[in-house]
Amino acid sequence: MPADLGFFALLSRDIKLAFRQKSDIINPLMFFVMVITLFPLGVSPDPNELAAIAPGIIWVAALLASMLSMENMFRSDFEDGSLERMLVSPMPGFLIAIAKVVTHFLVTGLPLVFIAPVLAYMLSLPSEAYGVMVISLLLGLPTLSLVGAIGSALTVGLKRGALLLPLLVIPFFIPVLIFGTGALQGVIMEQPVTGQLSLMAALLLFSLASAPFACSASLKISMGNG
Amino acid sequence: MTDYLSVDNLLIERDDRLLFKGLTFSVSAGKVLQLVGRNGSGKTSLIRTLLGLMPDFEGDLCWKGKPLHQERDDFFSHLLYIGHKASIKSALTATENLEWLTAAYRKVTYFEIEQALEKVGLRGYEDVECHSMSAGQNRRVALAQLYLLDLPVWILDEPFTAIDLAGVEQLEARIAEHAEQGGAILLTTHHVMNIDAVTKVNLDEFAPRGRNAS
Amino acid sequence: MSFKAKFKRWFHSWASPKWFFEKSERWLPWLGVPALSLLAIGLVWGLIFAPEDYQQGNSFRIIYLHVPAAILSQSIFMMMAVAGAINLIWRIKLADMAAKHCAPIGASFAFIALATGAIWGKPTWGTWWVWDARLTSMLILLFLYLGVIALYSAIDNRETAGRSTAILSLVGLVNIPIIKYSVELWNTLHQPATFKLTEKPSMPAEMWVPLLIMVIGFYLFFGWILFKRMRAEVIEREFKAKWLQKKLIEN
Amino acid sequence: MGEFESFQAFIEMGGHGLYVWLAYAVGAVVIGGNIWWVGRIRKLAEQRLRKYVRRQELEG
Repeated sequence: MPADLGFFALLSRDIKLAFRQKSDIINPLMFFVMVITLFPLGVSPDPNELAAIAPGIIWVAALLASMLSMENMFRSDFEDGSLERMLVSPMPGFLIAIAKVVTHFLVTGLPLVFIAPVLAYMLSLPSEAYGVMVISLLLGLPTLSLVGAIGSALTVGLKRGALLLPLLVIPFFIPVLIFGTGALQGVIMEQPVTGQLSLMAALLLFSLASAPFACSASLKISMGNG
Repeated sequence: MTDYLSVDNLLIERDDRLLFKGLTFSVSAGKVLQLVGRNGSGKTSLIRTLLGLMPDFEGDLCWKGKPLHQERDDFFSHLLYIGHKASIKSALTATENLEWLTAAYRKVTYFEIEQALEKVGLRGYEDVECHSMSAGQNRRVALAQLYLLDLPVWILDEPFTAIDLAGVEQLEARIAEHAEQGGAILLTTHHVMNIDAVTKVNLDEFAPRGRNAS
Repeated sequence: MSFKAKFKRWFHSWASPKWFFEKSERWLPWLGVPALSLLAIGLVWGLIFAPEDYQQGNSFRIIYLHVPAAILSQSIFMMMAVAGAINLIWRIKLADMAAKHCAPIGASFAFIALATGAIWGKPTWGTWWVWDARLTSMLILLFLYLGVIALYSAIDNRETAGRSTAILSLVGLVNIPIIKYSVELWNTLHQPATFKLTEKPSMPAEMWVPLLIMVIGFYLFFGWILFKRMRAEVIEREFKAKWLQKKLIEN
Repeated sequence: MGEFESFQAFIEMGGHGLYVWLAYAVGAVVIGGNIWWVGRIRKLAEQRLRKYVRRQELEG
């Protein structure tokens, strides 16, 4: 199927671009590290106090870092005409959306998951929570990318899109934030967390099944403004 | 002779301003249709409407005689569209750009890309990143698709922009060749083309009264 | 004519701004007058005749504003999303106008619910703001409304703005139950079973009847103001139409 | 007067007067604002239409 070829070509193109420009990978990561550094400085370096708020800090910082590069998901393709070209190719719109989401997760989300244990250690997060933290990030960050792709598609081509996008998507990030921190706090308080994690998995599956279509529809609509 | 695309009694309005009405034409095999009109006459809006990117219009659009909006998939798999922005990624090489641009249609080999680039006068630029090429060269990379993809219908928005005289001649020759082989071409340009099969459609003639005079 | 055919004709008549503009002129008093009377009755009943709450005292009377505003702001979001969907699927202009004007009205009711909730919180909890599950959900609903309004005003082209916000409000509608559920879960994790503002085990009739009257009055008021706004929007969009010019300039 | 012994008691609301009346004032302002706004957009839309008609008449 040529449509599949198009999908993998787009995916490899975007990953190649990310590795060539590097800032898409490094900036969110740096942002994540720096925001987390602010908390001990702003709140307290006391390990007990930090450990109590560590789940929230990690998740809020991951959420913001993931949002940082969302605005660019479709923007450069919109500006150089690539997006228009993709939308009039035989490749269905939802595959474009999935390719972009996968790239965003691989380029922005996954590096955060890798560095999160180091930062969790610095925030004195109890070591038994590390596994759940990684799992919750692996389940939550793709959900953020999926939902963010809709917001990114709705604001692509708008002059104030970069400022508008966070306003649109933050409310939709709330469930991920709540389940994610809830799971981490659950581990710390020695409560079962499979419930929270399965809710996150359900949310991911639901977003995976619906968001690409909403995103593709949004892209087509946004093109009408240009 | 088959009509690939036909437009019947089309009216397009943009932000409460009527661009044109009563526009009727068809894009058929062996023909080149050249859209002309002053700036703002709606050439790009017309193309975007045909591509389904602007859903507000009145009138009938058909693909091979059937309503276009039902035949969108078939239309897109027989269409090569090159917009006025070249859709070239500057951080990728010419080959990498052509690889993704053609991937949704068929698998092209490196050898084919090499040949196509040679035809547009970019021999030796296969592995050069596009940001180190000029605007005209970037446009030529995009135009190399005309040699790589075997699609009957071409829609080209301002294809002559930024290319030099030799390039213009080559492009004209390729367009004429495609028309002879039974392809259909819709393009916008103010350039006077030296091809027999050209039909001109002037959008200013379909503009509302008052705008022609001014 | 079969019921289906009748329904189809009725549905399509909504596509015509002219039909709406002419009909709604006659509907307005049927919404406005009952709205005003019900609100007046509800207010007098609620403020003066309803009994004092044995726990909360007279601050309980804020319920007659808080609850209708909260219910209405949620219903309006749903209506906005449905109108947006109708606009996306059938391209009915009137649905687009309705969706556009639902947003600011809904946002103002969400604001009323939030502000009155906060004010009510002061005598009840001793503070102007508590991260109560319902208030938090209402705050997020207000954010969703503000997002819709911000997106609409950021897009120049009217049709694109209508469709983009339609998608956003549909995504919002799907997510509202998820957000509410997650906020409730969060709330029980952090402050189990605190005193809720409006959850009464059993409310005597002299308390809930005026509340019901206020709720109905609010819905009617919403209908009235939505139609007023949509009529203004018809003028805004159809100013080139002869029928409208004739109608407005003759009067 | 209903549940209250006097008008004074009604205003005071058993010490909760500030909250009750503040809440209703917010409600009144927001709803009043909505009504004012709809009048404004109606007026602006009509003005635009009149202007358009006048220009059309001038152009013949």
